[in-house]
Amino acid sequence: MGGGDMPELSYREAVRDALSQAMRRDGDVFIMGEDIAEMGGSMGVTQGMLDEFGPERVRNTPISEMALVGTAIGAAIQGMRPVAEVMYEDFLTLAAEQIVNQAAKHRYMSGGQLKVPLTIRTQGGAGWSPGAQHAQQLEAWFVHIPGLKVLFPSTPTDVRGLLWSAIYDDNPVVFFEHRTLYGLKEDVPDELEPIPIGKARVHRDGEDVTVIATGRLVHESLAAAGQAEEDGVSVEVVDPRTLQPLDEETIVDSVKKTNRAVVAHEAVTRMGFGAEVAAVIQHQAFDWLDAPVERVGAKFVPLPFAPVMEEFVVPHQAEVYEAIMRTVGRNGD
Amino acid sequence: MGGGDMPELSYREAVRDALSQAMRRDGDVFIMGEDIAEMGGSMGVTQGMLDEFGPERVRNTPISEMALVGTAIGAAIQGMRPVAEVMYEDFLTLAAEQIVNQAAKHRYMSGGQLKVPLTIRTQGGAGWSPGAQHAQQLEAWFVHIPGLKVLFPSTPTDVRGLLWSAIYDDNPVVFFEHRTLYGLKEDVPDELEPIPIGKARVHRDGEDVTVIATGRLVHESLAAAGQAEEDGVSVEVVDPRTLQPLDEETIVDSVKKTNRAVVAHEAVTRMGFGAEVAAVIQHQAFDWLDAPVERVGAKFVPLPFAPVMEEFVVPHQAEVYEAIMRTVGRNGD
Amino acid sequence: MAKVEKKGSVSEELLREFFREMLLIRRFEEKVEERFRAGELPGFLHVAIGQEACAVGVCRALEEGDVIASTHRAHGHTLAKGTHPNEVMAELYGKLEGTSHGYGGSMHLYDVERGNLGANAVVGGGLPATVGAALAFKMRDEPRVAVAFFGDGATNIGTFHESLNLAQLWQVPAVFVCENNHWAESTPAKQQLPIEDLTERAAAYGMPAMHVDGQEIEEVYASAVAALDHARGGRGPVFLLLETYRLTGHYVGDPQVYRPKGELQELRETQDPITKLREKLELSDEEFEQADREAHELVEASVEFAKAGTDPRPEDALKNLYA
Amino acid sequence: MAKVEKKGSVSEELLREFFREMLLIRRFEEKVEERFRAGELPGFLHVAIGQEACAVGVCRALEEGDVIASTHRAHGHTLAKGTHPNEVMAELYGKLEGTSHGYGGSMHLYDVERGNLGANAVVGGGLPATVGAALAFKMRDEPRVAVAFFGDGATNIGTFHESLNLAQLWQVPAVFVCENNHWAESTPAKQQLPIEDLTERAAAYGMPAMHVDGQEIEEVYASAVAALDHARGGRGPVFLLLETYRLTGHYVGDPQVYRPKGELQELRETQDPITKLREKLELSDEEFEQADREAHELVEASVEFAKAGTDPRPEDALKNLYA
Ligand SMILES: Cc1ncc(C[n+]2csc(CCOP(=O)(O)OP(=O)(O)O)c2C)c(N)n1
Ligand SMILES: Cc1ncc(C[n+]2csc(CCOP(=O)(O)OP(=O)(O)O)c2C)c(N)n1
Ligand SMILES: [Mg+2]
Ligand SMILES: [Mg+2]
Repeated sequence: MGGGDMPELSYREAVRDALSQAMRRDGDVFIMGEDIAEMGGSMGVTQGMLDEFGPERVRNTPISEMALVGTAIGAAIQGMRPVAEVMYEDFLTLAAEQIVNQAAKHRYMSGGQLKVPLTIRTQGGAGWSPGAQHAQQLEAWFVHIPGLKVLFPSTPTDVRGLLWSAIYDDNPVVFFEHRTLYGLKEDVPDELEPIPIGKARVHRDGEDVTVIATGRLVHESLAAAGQAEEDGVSVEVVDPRTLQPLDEETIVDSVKKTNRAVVAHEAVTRMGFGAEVAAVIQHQAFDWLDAPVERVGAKFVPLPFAPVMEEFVVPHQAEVYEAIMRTVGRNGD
Repeated sequence: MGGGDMPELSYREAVRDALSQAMRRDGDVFIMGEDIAEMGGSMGVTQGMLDEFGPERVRNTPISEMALVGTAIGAAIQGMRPVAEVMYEDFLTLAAEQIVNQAAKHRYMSGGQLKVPLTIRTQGGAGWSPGAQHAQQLEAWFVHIPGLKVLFPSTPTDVRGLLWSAIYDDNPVVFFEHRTLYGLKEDVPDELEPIPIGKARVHRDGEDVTVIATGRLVHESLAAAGQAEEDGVSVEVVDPRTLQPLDEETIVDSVKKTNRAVVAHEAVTRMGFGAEVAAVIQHQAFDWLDAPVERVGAKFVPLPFAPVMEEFVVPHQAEVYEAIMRTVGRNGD
Repeated sequence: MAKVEKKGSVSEELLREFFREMLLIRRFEEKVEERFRAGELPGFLHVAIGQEACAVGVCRALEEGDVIASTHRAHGHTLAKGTHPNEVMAELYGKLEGTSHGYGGSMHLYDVERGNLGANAVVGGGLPATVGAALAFKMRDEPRVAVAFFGDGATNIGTFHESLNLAQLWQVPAVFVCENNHWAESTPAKQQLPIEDLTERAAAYGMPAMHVDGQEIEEVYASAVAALDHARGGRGPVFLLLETYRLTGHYVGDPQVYRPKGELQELRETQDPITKLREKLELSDEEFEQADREAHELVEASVEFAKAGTDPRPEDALKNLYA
Repeated sequence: MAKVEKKGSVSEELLREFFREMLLIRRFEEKVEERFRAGELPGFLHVAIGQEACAVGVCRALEEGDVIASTHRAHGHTLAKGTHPNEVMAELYGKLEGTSHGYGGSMHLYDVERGNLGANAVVGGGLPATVGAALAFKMRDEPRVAVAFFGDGATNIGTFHESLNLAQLWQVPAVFVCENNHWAESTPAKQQLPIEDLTERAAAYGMPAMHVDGQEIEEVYASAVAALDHARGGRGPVFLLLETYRLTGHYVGDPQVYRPKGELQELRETQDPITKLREKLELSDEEFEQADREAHELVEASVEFAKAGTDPRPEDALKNLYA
């Protein structure tokens, strides 16, 4: 954990590493959240950190999401750099007032007198049958709120570098992690390299279709791209990583090259982040598009419990693959 | 109020009329909210209702949006038809957990055992310099949540007929009113006619561009359409009225006729409802579109206080007009 | 502040029934742990081993028409409220025969017909609806009571505060049952509660409170009867605080690294409500074994029932969203 | 629960200063009402006429480095915390010279340099940040206190509950100043509060409380000094309950149809903190008029300053969003 050689880190370890390195470097950084201390968080992300940093800087809070986020806002305004963990992103709904009306607006409402260098980490996602109140993906909500930044990294390297940037950003950042990615491992550079907020990552170059995917769907999309390649379809996969600010340029340039686009995320399709991306693409690359932008997302229901139903509701490789093929299929008409 | 001849009703009176008629007809309907009793609501919508229906059915609540909405949920499950008023839609953020995780999901999580015939009325909007915490438009959030219906009527007739349908719908409905419309008057039919949820209204027929607008922007769009007509551009104006479920057919058919579309609302453009509409249109009417779908919405900031800035941030007739002209302008290229 | 007093005692016959029910819940939850370890059960599971007297004591005090709202730790409440073990187990296996037809899972057990308005996976999430149900009863002049179960941890969340305030203000027939098991997940009292006596949280709303040993079912039952009576009689809500113990992890599979060494062992020896009742009833080994056998049989049968149950079709997921 | 005791008395000279300050606030707010009626002021305005002793008594007890968070009813707090009337008035006129540069308005008066962390238009919205500021002070070992103002109505919202709980649990240097003016908008105590003594709400968190006549500035000041002392000394937060009266409508322009006839008249005669202090100080008419003239002059000047101020350019709206 931290220090020494680290050829391979899991997504979980990468989050922990960014937190720990920032806390080692900087007394203003601290973490707070429910069950993050002795237990190391419901997902084990902060395991061991209490031992290293003590209970003042690894703060267990009572179950009170509003106060937990709001307290972090107050500390941030006083120059600390708190990282508040909201255990499941479904519970962002409990802190929504503080995030939307307070954190996002203080700077603006004061005419620029203060800043709110706050990071709110949260996680969620389907895949473990947690049921409807522990699995929805709500990133789209926060993209709609001026004053926030919204990050959603999908790999160990990205999550480490972006969390670092979030902590040191002077604005409130809502930082989404995906539960099923915590075990994902990857070689990462020895030195933690901050990743600039607002830069998309092109995971794979391609010529025929661009898939813009976030979170778990990045991996499903890469698999779908591999599958499509066998059919002779060359797929470019772009992960915006930062949903707000959005790297429109990378996305639009890619589509101008491929002339086709698929947007994929786990959240419900309707009013999901893909709607925004599709709207941007059709606007900025209108004359380049050879097919409508396809959207891949969850079906319009809450997450059901039974695994067969849950599996059916959220998208996987197959749905992305089919969407890819629909966009190229239009050529044939 | 209610009864007798009523050639003309204001939007405010129309809301009151729907509530009152339902309460007269049906003992299960009651209203609750902050300051709705003696004061008649912060917007005067429920004035006089305490006198007619008494404090049991016109319930002032303490300042506690979570409990207010949640209590209504519980009463609804027991077969009442409560109408809960959340004074400003900014405060929906305080009740978000109850709306999103409870009201929207109870029926589904129980496998269909119960229903939640609840209406949550709220209002908001710019135009009176209320500042950043009393003016944002958040309808897009709720469109993203399966299990909810989302309504946003723009005229006295629509608000009356749709509120009636919301009250008698067996699902939770989030019902948005726009503050600047309360004084708007219109002749309405003597008899309250329920308006089906899920049916868009075509306000004006046109041949060259379709403007899909909601709330205050319906009126700005009608004005912009008139202006465009003077330039020889024929504009069709469609108000979805129901954002969820969405009448995609009416919208898409219109665009297939006009080959151009503008989406307009007061909410922030990014991740606003217009993103969804644009995504739907570009998908379903791809081969018909002669220009990208233009989006008109608020600039990406909270609502500033100073009137000159507020005015600049939210869209008006001019922005819709310009968007219309951009879509037809492309013909000339 | 109004006083609510317990009255009467509980017949031995009734206590024996309670015993069988508590034992059934215990065996059911032990089976859940076992089937989880065997990899058969998806989702997040929380058992209430050690808290059986709370579930049974309160639910047996209810009358026809009363309703409950439960929490993430819902199996006991659900069984005690009358749902058959088959249906609960089938739900945990995600089957159509489950009490929520496979849509809910362990944290969303509903049985509306039997007055179970559902378990809630959001801490405090079910409290406002309990107030609302009670409000409906009051507005319609029905002699029914709505009961919310929740934990000590839940008394920290805003929903709790707003709900109790409203309930007391409107004098609705509700009973708020706080099962204080001294832990909220990994968080002990001293890290979440600046007071020791949680009845002070009811006093903040002028709500009468009762403070009871939740491991003694006779106490629980008698207080619940009194609290329900009070509420049903139009005298407003009651806060019923039950001191209890979670004789297991927070969730099934929890290594409990946060628990002081020895605590669990000691509590299991001194605070098991089933042992306590067994001793009080002076059950012979034979009597115990018979009850145990019956419980095991019911539980085994429930597993068989569940496994033989019908998996939903994937596209069933699109049903049951709108009425 | 720890006891917090008031000590000492206030010099007459200081009281005279308080008087001038309270009078300035009164005249300022009367001017706001007047300019609103003249159609010059946009937005939603709430004046605190009748509550001046709370604002001045608390803010004058603060030390350099202490911070406050205010509410929708913020003019008095802001002036008492040291922002010049010119800047407050300019904000109400939406000018760049305003204390929030025209971005905030009456409900969002900020003056961070002077320790005013901002007025909040969401009831209870500023409480958690107050706890957070206090936490930062504590973590950095700075002898500073964070103070939240809020009303009786705010004690009903979840944010209040969660914030006080956390503050007490973590023993942060915060003072929670509840101005109980007996109304929340149009809602009287009996429609929102099931208890009479709001200090019971602090007891629910084990937080020491002080209960004071908010119309007697000497009382307010002395208790605030004691409360701040307690918090600054590392002994944790204090709940300071001030009984006060809103001698006007909820918002400027409020016809107050909900107020019992005669209430306002009677309160204005018996509960005006400025009259009370004037009588206590036995100010001569001459002394009073001099103070009044000075207040009027400052207020008039502030209106002139505001009107002569710079309107933001429309596109300034795009600034100040991100740091
Ligand atoms: C609002 C919310 N925050 C956090 C959680 C995660 N969580 C689930 S159970 C639990 C602890 C609950 O403690 P308590 O209320 O005492 O009930 P117990 O588990 O002890 O039965 C937590 C923090 C949640 N489900 N809901
Ligand atoms: C969360 C929230 N709900 C409702 C409102 C509308 N509102 C503004 S002030 C007010 C009354 C506040 O009462 P109190 O806290 O006693 O303060 P006072 O106005 O008496 O100073 C209400 C309901 C709001 N601003 N915020
Ligand atoms: Mg507990
Ligand atoms: Mg008040």
